[in-house]
Amino acid sequence: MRKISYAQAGMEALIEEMRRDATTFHLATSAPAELVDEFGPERVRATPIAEGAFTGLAIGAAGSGYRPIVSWGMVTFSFVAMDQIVNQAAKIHYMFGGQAKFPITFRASVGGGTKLAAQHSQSPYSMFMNLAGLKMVLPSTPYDMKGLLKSAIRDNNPVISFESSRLMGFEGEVPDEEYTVPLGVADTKRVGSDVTVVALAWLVHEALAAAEGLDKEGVSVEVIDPRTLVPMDHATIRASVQKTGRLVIADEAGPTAGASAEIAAVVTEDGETFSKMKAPVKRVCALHVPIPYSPGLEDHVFPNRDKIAAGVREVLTAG
Amino acid sequence: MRKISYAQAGMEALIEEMRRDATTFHLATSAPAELVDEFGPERVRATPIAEGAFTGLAIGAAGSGYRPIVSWGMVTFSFVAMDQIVNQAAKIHYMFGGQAKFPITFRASVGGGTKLAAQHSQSPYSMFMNLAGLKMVLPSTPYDMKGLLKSAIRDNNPVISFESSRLMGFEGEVPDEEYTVPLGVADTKRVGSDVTVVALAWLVHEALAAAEGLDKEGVSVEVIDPRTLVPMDHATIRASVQKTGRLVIADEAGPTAGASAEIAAVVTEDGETFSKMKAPVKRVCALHVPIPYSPGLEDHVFPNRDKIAAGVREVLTAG
Amino acid sequence: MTLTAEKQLEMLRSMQTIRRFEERASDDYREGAIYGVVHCYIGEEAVAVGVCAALNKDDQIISTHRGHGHCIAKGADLKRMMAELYGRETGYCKGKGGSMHIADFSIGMLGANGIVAGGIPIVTGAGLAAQLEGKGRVAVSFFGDGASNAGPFHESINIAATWKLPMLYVCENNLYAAGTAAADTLALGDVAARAAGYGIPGVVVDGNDVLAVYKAAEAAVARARAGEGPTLIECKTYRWRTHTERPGQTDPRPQDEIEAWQQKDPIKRLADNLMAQGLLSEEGWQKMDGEILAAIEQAVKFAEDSPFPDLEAALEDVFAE
Amino acid sequence: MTLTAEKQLEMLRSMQTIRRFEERASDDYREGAIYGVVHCYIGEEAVAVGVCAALNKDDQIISTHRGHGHCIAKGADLKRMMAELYGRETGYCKGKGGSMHIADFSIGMLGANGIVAGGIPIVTGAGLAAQLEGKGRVAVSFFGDGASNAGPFHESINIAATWKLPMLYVCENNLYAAGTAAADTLALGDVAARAAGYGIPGVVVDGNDVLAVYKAAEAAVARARAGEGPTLIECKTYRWRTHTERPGQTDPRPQDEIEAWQQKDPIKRLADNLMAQGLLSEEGWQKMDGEILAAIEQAVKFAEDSPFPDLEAALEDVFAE
Ligand SMILES: Cc1ncc(C[n+]2csc(CCOP(=O)(O)OP(=O)(O)O)c2C)c(N)n1
Ligand SMILES: Cc1ncc(C[n+]2csc(CCOP(=O)(O)OP(=O)(O)O)c2C)c(N)n1
Ligand SMILES: [Mg+2]
Ligand SMILES: [Mg+2]
Repeated sequence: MRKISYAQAGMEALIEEMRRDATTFHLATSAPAELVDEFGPERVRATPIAEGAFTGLAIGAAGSGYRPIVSWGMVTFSFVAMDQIVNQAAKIHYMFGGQAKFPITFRASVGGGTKLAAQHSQSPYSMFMNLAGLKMVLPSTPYDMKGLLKSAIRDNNPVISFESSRLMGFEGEVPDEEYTVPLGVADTKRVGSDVTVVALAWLVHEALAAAEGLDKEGVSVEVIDPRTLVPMDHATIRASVQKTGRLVIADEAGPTAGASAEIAAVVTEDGETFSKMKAPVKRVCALHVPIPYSPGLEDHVFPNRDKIAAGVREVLTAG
Repeated sequence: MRKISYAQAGMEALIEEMRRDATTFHLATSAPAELVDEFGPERVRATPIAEGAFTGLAIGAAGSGYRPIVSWGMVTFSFVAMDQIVNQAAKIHYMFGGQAKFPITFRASVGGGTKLAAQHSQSPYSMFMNLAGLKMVLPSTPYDMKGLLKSAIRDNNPVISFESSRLMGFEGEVPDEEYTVPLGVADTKRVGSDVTVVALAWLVHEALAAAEGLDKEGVSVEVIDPRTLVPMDHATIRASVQKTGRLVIADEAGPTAGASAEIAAVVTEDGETFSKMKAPVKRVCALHVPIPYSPGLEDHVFPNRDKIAAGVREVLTAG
Repeated sequence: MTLTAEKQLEMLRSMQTIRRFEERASDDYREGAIYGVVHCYIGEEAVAVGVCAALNKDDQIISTHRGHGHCIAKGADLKRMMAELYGRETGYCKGKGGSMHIADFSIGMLGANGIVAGGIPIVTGAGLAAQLEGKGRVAVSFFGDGASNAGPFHESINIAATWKLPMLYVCENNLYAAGTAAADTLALGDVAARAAGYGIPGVVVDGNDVLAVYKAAEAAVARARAGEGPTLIECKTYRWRTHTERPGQTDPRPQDEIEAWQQKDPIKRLADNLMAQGLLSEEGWQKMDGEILAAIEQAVKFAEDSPFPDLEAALEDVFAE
Repeated sequence: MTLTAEKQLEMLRSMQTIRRFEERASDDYREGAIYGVVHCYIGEEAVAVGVCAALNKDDQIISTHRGHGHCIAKGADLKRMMAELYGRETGYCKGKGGSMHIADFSIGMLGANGIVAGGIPIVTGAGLAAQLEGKGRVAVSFFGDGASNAGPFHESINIAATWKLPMLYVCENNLYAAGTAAADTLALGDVAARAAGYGIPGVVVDGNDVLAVYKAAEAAVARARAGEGPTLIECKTYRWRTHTERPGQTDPRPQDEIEAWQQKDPIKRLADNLMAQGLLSEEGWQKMDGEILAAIEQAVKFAEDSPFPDLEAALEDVFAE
């Protein structure tokens, strides 16, 4: 199978879906050349730097029969659009009693490792998870990126695609043929029996690397990638923890009220899973600080394969 | 001791602190008459409906030696100010290496029960908790409201005071003498031995009512009110769960990645606490939907004393 | 523009319907049959009616927290409106929205909205859809003087002007945003003056003169349909009642100011005008009002007879299929 | 305004310092000693220097993502700036900020800011503080043409105009926002035209003429100190380099446009002018440039000699005591 990058996989999804459906169009503060070339400036618009307004535009156009794709760029810039996301996009279908559909795809890059400091190194997906009314995905491979993004674009609801900055150049196999990855289905990226690591985005790869190392120590690690944050595939996660009895959660975001906290709660509130747990849950996340610029500091703040391995060892000894 | 309402207690805190410190001033889309009368229109400003701008104004004034108090009104309106909160207020002290202080108090009402539907019935504190760099409180009584708000105003950092819409008219004892409630210290609102209920804001009162009822069934419930969400008093919560072995979390917000998820994680990731847990954690939260208008629907969506009692019974039988 | 007598009588009926609907809604709110909050449009009826009279059915509008007037002017069903206020299953939003969230997408009414200025970008997206579609539809944003100070106003109007979207931005300048006077929050008295910064027409209209509003809207609609872009229309008007219907609100507005504006009643003005021209008789006017009251009575009955939603409905409509 | 030769030579030195600093920063970035992102101000030096020359030390400014020029013009220490870019403990932000977040509150420089338009409300708050304090300080917001389309621009300028805050809003219209032309996102070519909507002066200035910028700023500062409120100054200028220093960026700008603007070099213009008046010799100019290069060399050395922060520092400064 051919290999393409995570970023390219996203672009392929857009191109294929924009070909497939003439009601799709693209809004962002810059118009990607590949899209303008094929679809023209009417459907691929460069907007003013007014993310709040063009997020709202997408909602209004969606309610009028279109299927907009909005690129916020970095998730950082979505915060100027937060009223439209929280108060409008998430609630509009429900508060109007379901009388119109709002099929919108929002794209936002997340994470650090780029030495861009606090404002441009954020992983705030859990802020959106607490809302009801938004679906969201967080792919870790080019394959998942393309397949999930296509599903997101076809979905009749607002879906946010969070995409890892660190993985933009990461290459992986992607079929030539048409495929989609369904929303709401986790992927077991590695089968194991001693410890479950639920890892998000870039940390899926770090968890896999940690698992390879631990394998040599005789520890068998299962790596689960939720892929979709909302709706989350609780069943797959719980089944894995029921099998291993131990859970490490690896997330580039800070722990506090993060996706990692939700995963911990989902596991520990389930009677069947709780009864099989042999050790406390371990969160391996960013330190709870804004992200610093200086390279040593930045590395220090983020989780990585070594910290995951240490977390796995900790849950193995504790209990 | 005299009794005053939760809303009055907040106003008293403002008046006392504005008397105490001439660098305080007040920004909101309407200027409260009590404050204008005493402090005049220079220090008590009615702003345009531009929460983003006046949140930013507060940051700039704070960095220039002032101590602003900002009332967003409903938390709903804070979302138009989200860039200033997330990208500026939370990070500015850290990203500038601590060279200036930013003492700002933000006030926002949260919760439902008001039949105001989805946009005006929100409890999104966990969205702010995932950020690093903001402190936040959530009082449940007039006493705590006044004491916490005074501490918030004196703190040299941005502090958000989330205040329960349902409790605005709730009366309770407040001393005549000066006092403060320190940030970061939970309050055990009721001592018990069988089950710990960590409850937030209005649900503290529902939990206390549930505890009274359960007492008659011979079940002894401990009710912990964290009062401060960041920094959260992990020690008090963990100690209680170590004692009772069972935890119910009651929150008017939805569960997903909520404060309730964080509390569940804080408890289950601590080895000592985990080893003493006899049952899965139980979250008694709002259903994960936008809040509907019609009274029956609204009641159905929110947690209450009966649902807390049911949750307590569930963790008692499970394990 | 030569407005037929029929059209003018229709506009009169629409304005009076808004007023009678809200008088009733306010009463029922105080009696506890309507919940949450009700914001009345009484006194400002000429704006919604004047603008909507210049629109086609498939043109789209968006409203504010003060939404009943725009709904009725765009042709919403009184029964389903009242049922929504009553929180019933038959309401426009199945009882999930209430007064601040009535919408009827089938008639191009994209909703009341509880966030000041929150609707402006959304309806600008409807304008974008209209442009992409190319069938000559237009979209109208109604908003208050308060909203004109918010970022989304500026961002949206700049986009619409740049892209020449078929839009009308209609500012209902009723001189107050809740308890705060526009004079204290707007650098200039005229919101319309801001149009100059975007190179689009900015028009000030007597918002209590429905025919003047109609005329301004008609010109703006023609411009929009011709692909020439948006117009900012500022209607000077006044609300007669307190900001919301919640009892015991303080109202900082001087009594004589309120009374002076009540003298400029937009409904009486059109009715008098039609009578002076012999197009309406006193009995005709009474009859029309009677019909309106009867329709509202029917709407209330419909609402009262409708069931509250099943509790399971609370979990429905979070997502579309 | 009669600018002494000293003052003009100081302005020349300041502009040339910005240019030389950024040439060096760009080189060191490409070589990997500076991380993340660097946005150069080269070509636009006259704006920061012309405006800051009209300010006192205790006046305050805020910058954008393109911040080095404003820092230097306001008098920041080159050593601590370079150390920050190098991510060192001795940097302005102890290595926590980098290029996009340099600040020096002690000289009234409230920071570079990675969010387009994010600084505008913040510095307006400094203007509010200045008004509350009543000592005649002023505050200046620098921002781009791109930022002028964002909500915070509108919200802030309306507040400042209404409250008569002692503010200057200085738009650096360099005709592009990253890869997007201002012509495609601004309804009108002149941002200054928007001032009319707020009843404040809106001035267009040749942003490559430091004396013209100074003159406009001086008048606006006088107005602000006199309590008459804000002024919007639009400086037409151009950036010579790509949006950021990241190699391999596509730049949609026509080569002849870039070259035409390079002919309007603001530094050469002032230097030539001073030479024509006999206030500067060719040797004097060479000497000044040499001193500047030496100072930058020293700043680099200072940065290189400074330690990286201790890892524990990552957990410090989240909260103030
Ligand atoms: C962003 C936001 N801030 C505050 C509010 C609270 N609020 C509701 S209506 C209102 C006044 C609106 O004034 P205006 O836009 O002039 O409309 P009017 O009520 O006069 O029709 C305010 C402040 C809100 N709904 N949204
Ligand atoms: C809210 C927001 N959206 C998008 C960006 C990404 N971005 C960084 S700089 C820039 C262009 C800014 O243009 P302008 O304001 O004209 O300043 P210039 O770079 O030309 O100096 C963009 C879009 C951002 N930083 N903030
Ligand atoms: Mg108004
Ligand atoms: Mg620019």
